[in-house]
Amino acid sequence: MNLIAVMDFIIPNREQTMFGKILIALFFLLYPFVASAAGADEATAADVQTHLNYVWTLIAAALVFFMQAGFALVETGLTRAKNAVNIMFKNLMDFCVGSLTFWAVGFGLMFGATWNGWIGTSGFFLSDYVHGEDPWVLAFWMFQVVFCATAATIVSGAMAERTKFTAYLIYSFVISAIIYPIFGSWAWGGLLNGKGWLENLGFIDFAGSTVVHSVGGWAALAGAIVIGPRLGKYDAQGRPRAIPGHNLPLATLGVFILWIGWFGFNPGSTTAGIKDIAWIFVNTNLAAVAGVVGSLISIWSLTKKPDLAMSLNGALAGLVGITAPCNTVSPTSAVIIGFLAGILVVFSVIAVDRIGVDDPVGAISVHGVCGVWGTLAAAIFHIEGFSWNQLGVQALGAAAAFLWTFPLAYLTFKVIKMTVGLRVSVEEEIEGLDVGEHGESAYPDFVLVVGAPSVTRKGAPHASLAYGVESHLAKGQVVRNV
Amino acid sequence: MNLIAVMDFIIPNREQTMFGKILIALFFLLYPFVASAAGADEATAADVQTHLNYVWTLIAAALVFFMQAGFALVETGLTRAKNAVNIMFKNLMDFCVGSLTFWAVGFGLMFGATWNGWIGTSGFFLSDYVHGEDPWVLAFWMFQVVFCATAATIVSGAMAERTKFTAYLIYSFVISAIIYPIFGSWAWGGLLNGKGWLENLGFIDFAGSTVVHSVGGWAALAGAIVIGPRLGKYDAQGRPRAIPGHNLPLATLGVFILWIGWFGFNPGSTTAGIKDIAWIFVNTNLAAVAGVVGSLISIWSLTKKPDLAMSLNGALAGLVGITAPCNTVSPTSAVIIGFLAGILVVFSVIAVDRIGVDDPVGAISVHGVCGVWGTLAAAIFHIEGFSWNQLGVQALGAAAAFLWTFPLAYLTFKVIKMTVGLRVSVEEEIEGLDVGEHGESAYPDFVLVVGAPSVTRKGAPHASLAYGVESHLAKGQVVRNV
Amino acid sequence: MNLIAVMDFIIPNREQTMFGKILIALFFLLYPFVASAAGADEATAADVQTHLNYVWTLIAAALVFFMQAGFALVETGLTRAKNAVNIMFKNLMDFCVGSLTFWAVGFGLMFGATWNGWIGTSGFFLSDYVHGEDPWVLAFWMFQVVFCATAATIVSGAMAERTKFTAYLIYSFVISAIIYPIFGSWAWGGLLNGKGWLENLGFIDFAGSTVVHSVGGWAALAGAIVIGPRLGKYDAQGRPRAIPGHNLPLATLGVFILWIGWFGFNPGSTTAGIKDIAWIFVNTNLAAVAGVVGSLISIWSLTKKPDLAMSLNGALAGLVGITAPCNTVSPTSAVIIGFLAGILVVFSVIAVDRIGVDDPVGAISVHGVCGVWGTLAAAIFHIEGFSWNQLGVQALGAAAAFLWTFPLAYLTFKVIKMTVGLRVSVEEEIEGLDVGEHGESAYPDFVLVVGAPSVTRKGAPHASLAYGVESHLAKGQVVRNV
Amino acid sequence: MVKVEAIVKPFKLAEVQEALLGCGIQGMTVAEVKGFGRQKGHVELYRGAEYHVDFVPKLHITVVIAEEMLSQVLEAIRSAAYTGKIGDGKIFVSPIADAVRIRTAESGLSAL
Amino acid sequence: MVKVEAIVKPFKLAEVQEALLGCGIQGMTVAEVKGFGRQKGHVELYRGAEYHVDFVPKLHITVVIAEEMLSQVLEAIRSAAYTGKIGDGKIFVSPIADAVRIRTAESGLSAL
Amino acid sequence: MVKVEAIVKPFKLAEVQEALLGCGIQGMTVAEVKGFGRQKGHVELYRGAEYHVDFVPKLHITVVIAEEMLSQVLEAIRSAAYTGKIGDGKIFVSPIADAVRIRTAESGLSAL
Ligand SMILES: Nc1ncnc2c1ncn2[C@@H]1O[C@H](COP(=O)(O)OP(=O)(O)O)[C@@H](O)[C@H]1O
Ligand SMILES: Nc1ncnc2c1ncn2[C@@H]1O[C@H](COP(=O)(O)OP(=O)(O)O)[C@@H](O)[C@H]1O
Ligand SMILES: Nc1ncnc2c1ncn2[C@@H]1O[C@H](COP(=O)(O)OP(=O)(O)O)[C@@H](O)[C@H]1O
Repeated sequence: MNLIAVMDFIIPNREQTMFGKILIALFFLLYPFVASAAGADEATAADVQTHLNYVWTLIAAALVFFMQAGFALVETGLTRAKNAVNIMFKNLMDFCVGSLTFWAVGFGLMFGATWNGWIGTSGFFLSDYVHGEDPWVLAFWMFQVVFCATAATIVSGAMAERTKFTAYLIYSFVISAIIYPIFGSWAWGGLLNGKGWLENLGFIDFAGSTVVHSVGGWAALAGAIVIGPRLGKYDAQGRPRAIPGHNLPLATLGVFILWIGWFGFNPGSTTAGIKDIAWIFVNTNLAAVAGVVGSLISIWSLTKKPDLAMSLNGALAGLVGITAPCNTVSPTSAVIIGFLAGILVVFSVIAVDRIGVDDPVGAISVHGVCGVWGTLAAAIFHIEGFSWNQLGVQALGAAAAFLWTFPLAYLTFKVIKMTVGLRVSVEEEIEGLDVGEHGESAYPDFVLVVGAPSVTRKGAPHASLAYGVESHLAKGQVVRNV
Repeated sequence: MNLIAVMDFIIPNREQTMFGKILIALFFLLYPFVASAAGADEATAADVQTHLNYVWTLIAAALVFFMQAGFALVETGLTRAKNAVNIMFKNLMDFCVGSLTFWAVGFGLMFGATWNGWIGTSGFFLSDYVHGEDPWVLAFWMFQVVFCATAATIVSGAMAERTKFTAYLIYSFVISAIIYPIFGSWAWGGLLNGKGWLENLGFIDFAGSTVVHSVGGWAALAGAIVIGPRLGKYDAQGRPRAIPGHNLPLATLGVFILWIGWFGFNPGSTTAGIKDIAWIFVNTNLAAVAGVVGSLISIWSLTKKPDLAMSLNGALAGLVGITAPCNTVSPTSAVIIGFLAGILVVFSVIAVDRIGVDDPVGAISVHGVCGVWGTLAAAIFHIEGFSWNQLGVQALGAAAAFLWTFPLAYLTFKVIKMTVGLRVSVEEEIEGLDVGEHGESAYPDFVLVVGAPSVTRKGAPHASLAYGVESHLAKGQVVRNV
Repeated sequence: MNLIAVMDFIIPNREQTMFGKILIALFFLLYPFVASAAGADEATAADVQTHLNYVWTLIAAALVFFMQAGFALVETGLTRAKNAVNIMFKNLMDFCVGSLTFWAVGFGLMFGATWNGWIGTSGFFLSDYVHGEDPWVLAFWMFQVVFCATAATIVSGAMAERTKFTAYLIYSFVISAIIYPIFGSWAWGGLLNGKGWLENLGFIDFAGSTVVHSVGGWAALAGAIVIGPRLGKYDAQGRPRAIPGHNLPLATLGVFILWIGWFGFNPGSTTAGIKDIAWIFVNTNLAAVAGVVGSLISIWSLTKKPDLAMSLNGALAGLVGITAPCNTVSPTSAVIIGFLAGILVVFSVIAVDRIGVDDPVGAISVHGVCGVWGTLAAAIFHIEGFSWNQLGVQALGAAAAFLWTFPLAYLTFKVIKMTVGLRVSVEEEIEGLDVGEHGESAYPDFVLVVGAPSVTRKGAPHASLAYGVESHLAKGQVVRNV
Repeated sequence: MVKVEAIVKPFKLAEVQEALLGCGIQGMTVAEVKGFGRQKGHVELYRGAEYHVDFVPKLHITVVIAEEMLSQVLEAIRSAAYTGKIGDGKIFVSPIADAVRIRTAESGLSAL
Repeated sequence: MVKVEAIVKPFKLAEVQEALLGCGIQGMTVAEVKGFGRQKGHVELYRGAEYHVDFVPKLHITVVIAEEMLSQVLEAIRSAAYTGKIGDGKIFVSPIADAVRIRTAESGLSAL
Repeated sequence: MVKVEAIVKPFKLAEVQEALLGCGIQGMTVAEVKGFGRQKGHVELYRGAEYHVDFVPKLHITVVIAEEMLSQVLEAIRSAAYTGKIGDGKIFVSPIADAVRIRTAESGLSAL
């Protein structure tokens, strides 16, 4: 440290003259600058904090990226073996299409200079970044792109086992380019540039119960409605029938992976390595475990069986529920929010099933419904007190998400249906999309149960009806030899 | 920087008056405060270090959380397909029950203000945390809760394929509320509040060979004894028979996940982002690889076959072994500790099997036995030299863990057995717990081998005996149609 | 803060004497030291940055470690069920053998004091580390050992389903002790000690397209050539036949895990928690997604089917391609590099297949070929401009990797073949290595397709020829009863 | 007594089952099999290389009945399993000398 | 020669095998099948929706024997597979015209 | 009509298939089974404990043919499935009373 030398020079030098005093004063005044100049690589504390923010944000982004694997596993595990390649592939592709689209278009629409709080207008193709200048926009993009991909991937589960591969690629583009980013700019645009209109109203959605999950959930709802239920999902009387998932260990692994991913999703939304993340971690975890318990108690009471698949949804419900309020509620509130989300998801899954919307993995309930719940909960359980005003804003935000997403997604799927086609042929659906779309089997070395002999409805008047085949055939579709 | 303005005001103002001098002095005196006020986000180095500690501790907690997935996979992979839902579910539930219990009760008993070093007495329901004040207790809780869950989840493997779901939920509550936290307070209470009696003696258990693993392992031993072996595990002469795990790729994935989780478990136990973690990382990794090599050599010598399932245990053995001494031994010692743990686990697994305790995944040997080994190794290989005294303390701690845990766990399982029942019915065990307990199959689309035709003992005098069915039936239990 | 007390003592004490002034001055002069002494744990900013570097480097190491699981899953998923234990086991063992070897030998050869830029000569058994002194060498070792293991593990995929277990252990030792570290010292030796000759020429390989991936890839090429194709891979006319992987969901999970691992691999190669990692993250991700898109478009055009297994290779191709240039190209360039890598890998996989080299997982193309591509791309797309000179150096480095690795690996495998034997017997290959080598089944509870009834060549003149059995039998090998 | 074995397309199981129940059949046994016949398999491409799938998944349904029910049962299976496309499958009829119900030791027709 | 086919509860395999070995049988062939019969399946609930499991897992054991062993074999299987519960299964006996041992080209009884 | 059932080593499937096609057979049905016979299983060690694998994987190939093709078909299967090692398997021949092609309702030989 050359400070000693400097002061040795100043102090014993002469009597305390005005000059000396000024020197001393100046020295100390400039000390922070001197120190940081002395050590350009011995960064200042502020620099190190900035670095820590980068490190934390990017590690969190990596964790959120991992959620793609989690979604892929959950969706694959909760559907049938004959469609496993297809679902894995869709989960891979929505991330790839989404990343490129968000890079080219979405990020600019979401975080560019805002046009009156309604849409971003700059920063396409990451043009905001200039080499050699501050790269924060890159760290921020990395974190945001994995969020965009999360919203996009939610839909694949709800439309699983019947959607054309190309149709899904087109949808992935639309949600990543338009649906997600524009809504996102309303609530989060201010994180980088000017604030969106929802932000200006004081809308709280810390990590995206609405922005990410509800948007994904309502797009899933639109998709599931437009494409219709899987063959055999409803019997002749329109009663839902269970179509069990083919690999529950993988689905469970998927939930564990999503859970750890959420430790990036929520605490990472600080985009800063600060003490708040402790709070957010604890809230996130407590809501998740309470969600499991809430859903387990519910389904156990309802059906007298502790159902793993439903309890997995409970974990995700708790996590979605705490996503908006994770930074503004107490741990005890987090337990309550998660627990109620766990109950909610069970009733919602059953209700969605009954009204004829076939969502194989429960995406609509987990992300759409519990996303709304979490958004409202941010007002209801606010640690600084409840206010009707805040609740109103929260409700407005949640409604806006629905009103923006559902019609647009519905339209998107309708247009896809009328053009390239949304659904595979009946024969392909029966045979499985893996062979039909990809010419590959997920498990070619295993003897698979075919014809669903272990899962068939006894005494249904006409099995063909029961499998929904006849009606489709009646429409003149030709069943290839199976 | 408003420092300039302040000094402009002070210095050129007038001659060096008493007032001026005091002003200057005050300014500098207050400078650190001013600086940190001026830049609330330009934290001091100490602040940034604190933030780094938070970030590191919480990332480590996330990694340790991930171990839940690892345990779930290892246990599922090493048992049979017909129980896969059940085992996955138990692994999920012990984390959920454990988290809530540790939040409500356990944390307070473990880390609350200590009553004479024997038990914590405050901080239940995270009541130590006051919103707006320092949230370290939350970061600390988050890290500790995943440790508690680790101890809890060890048991599920040892009691796999025969334990009632409700019984397991009750056990999960007991270990998280009482068994683990009270022992924990003896060894680790001082991490947050007053020291426990073992700590006061100088007991070394840096990351929990004893506190977490032995406690879990001895509870597993108690459980496996009380519940008895699986049907068919022993032949009429009482010789153990192998019941191969149904999915070794998943089990191997589980070990890799546990391994990465241990990079949170051991280095994270610093709860600080400091240089020591490098050492701990290296020791952890070297012990793990040496554990694999030790176990591979042992089993290969013994059975003439390189056995994957046993080598997986070897990795875990090495990791458990290095957990206590990871911060007090040299890398070379870590290799030796791990290698010996790998040998030890092989002999222990075979011995446990032979004495009639059926532990499907080797949990007792991996966690209980190698936990003791690691605890002793912390004295034997201490980098600052061996001392009999330290070894005595280590042995005392290991013994205390056994004497506290085993009887209490034994009692717990006995009480469960006498009340709600500990074991499923014979018919349910034969059919599998997935259908019996949960009405779900893990793999409904796959044709499964039933009746164990590929794994049957040739020439056993009476197969019914061999499968242990007759004796159970003789006790008047009715076998449902299978 | 006892500063107040100190100043209270100084200031109001007496008039501003010389002594008083000096005291004040000294106080402030020493303040930084006082502060840091007062808080030895209140480190300076530089200390905190160092700590952050440790934390980041070690977290990155943990992520790279996780790639071992990714490789294991990809390789297992893309091969047959009957060899799943064997492949998992090999992936475990190359990490274990590699870690110990790199600890004992490899690290010293790679990063020890260099002998004229050709080989390291010190630091074996981590002897560079002295307890109590700076442990950076440990953090650095931890990061480097997982890189070594990555290079080593690449080969297992290319030689899958036919290589003897012991032969593979020997190979693992050789690559970790000699092949990888010596080449590594040429390009990276200067990261710790004196620079290697390639470094001195200005060779750019930021995270190892050449050092890790090409070296692994060319060793894989040598191995695949020496061992020859799997039985049944080529028909009587020498045309390649597909042997589908048995578990595409696991393979896809493996790719997701590799992807997240690469977020440690590339950004972690800074070994410092600095802003650059943002750029590297973004480049890494964009190249990966572009790789998927490039390969999907290619294979879809070529075979009219969107092929998942090939698209997974595309992701890895993009990742390998961006590994060298990740810190020296723009995000847009990263997209181009990845996209072209994705195309390249498809043509390369097909070409390798056609020339009679049987690489079940595409390791040669992904790591060898795309490693070269990435190395050249570092010059072609350099953000500070293209230079023929740089391209020449890159080409030289890539060529050096081939010329060093291929002959040495070839020799290694030849020697193994002539001594302990490289390939299992025909009967063992037909029956599967799991039973033959390990006496274990990966999936004992599942009914497996045997005799490949679903994958057989129609109208092949002689099936025995088609399966390549006859020719082998002709050599006098005895087929055990199968 | 005769044994009727039908090789049918998997997705026809439920319909065949209904039809057999309609004939008064009380039991049947089903196995997963692979069939080769006029219905050819298909050529697939995996990672750019071809493979031929000769065998298609079929279900093998076995039902043992009294001889007098034969024509009724044949017709029931035939019409339930019918799609008119190649690969609809075959029905084979073979003699059964005796049947035993394990639970009761009944034999002959009453064992069915 | 006759073929004896037994449809039994899976967990009875080992006992049936013992019993057959006890009769001097040297070989048998076993397949995993699904059975439908008086032993009804069950209704399961998955995520709150019902599904009916009509088919229960069974093992199909085939053993070809000399006719004179028939009654002994029938009895052996019957008693080994017996639990007295519905679903214990059936044994079917049918004629075999010839048998060939591939390894030796022996035919008839000596091929067994 | 006769039914020919062959229990063969799995890796012989392709060769048997070729041989049958060579006889002019148009269809066959294959099932995965487990066989017990003179070819003994083996003792395995898993985690240090033994287990006996009594059953070895086999394929069960069924082909129904006109009686006049029988000897040709038997010989074709036999030579294709032959390795000369224990466990090569068996061929069983049994009568078939009738066959029906579901698609066309043809019966008898023309149904094959
Ligand atoms: N001769 C045969 N012996 C045994 N099984 C046969 C025979 N011929 C056909 N099969 C079975 O019947 C199925 C349908 O036969 P196929 O020739 O494809 O169509 P179709 O029944 O319309 O003539 C085949 O997949 C095969 O399982
Ligand atoms: N007529 C039949 N033809 C073929 N298999 C049958 C027939 N009846 C029953 N089975 C088989 O026998 C099994 C047991 O029959 P079931 O009626 O449930 O009980 P039980 O044998 O006690 O009368 C069924 O699951 C089915 O596999
Ligand atoms: N009596 C039998 N009844 C039914 N299947 C048999 C019989 N004997 C043997 N098999 C089947 O034939 C296979 C081969 O028989 P095995 O005795 O091992 O060899 P080999 O055919 O060379 O005499 C067995 O695995 C079994 O599937």
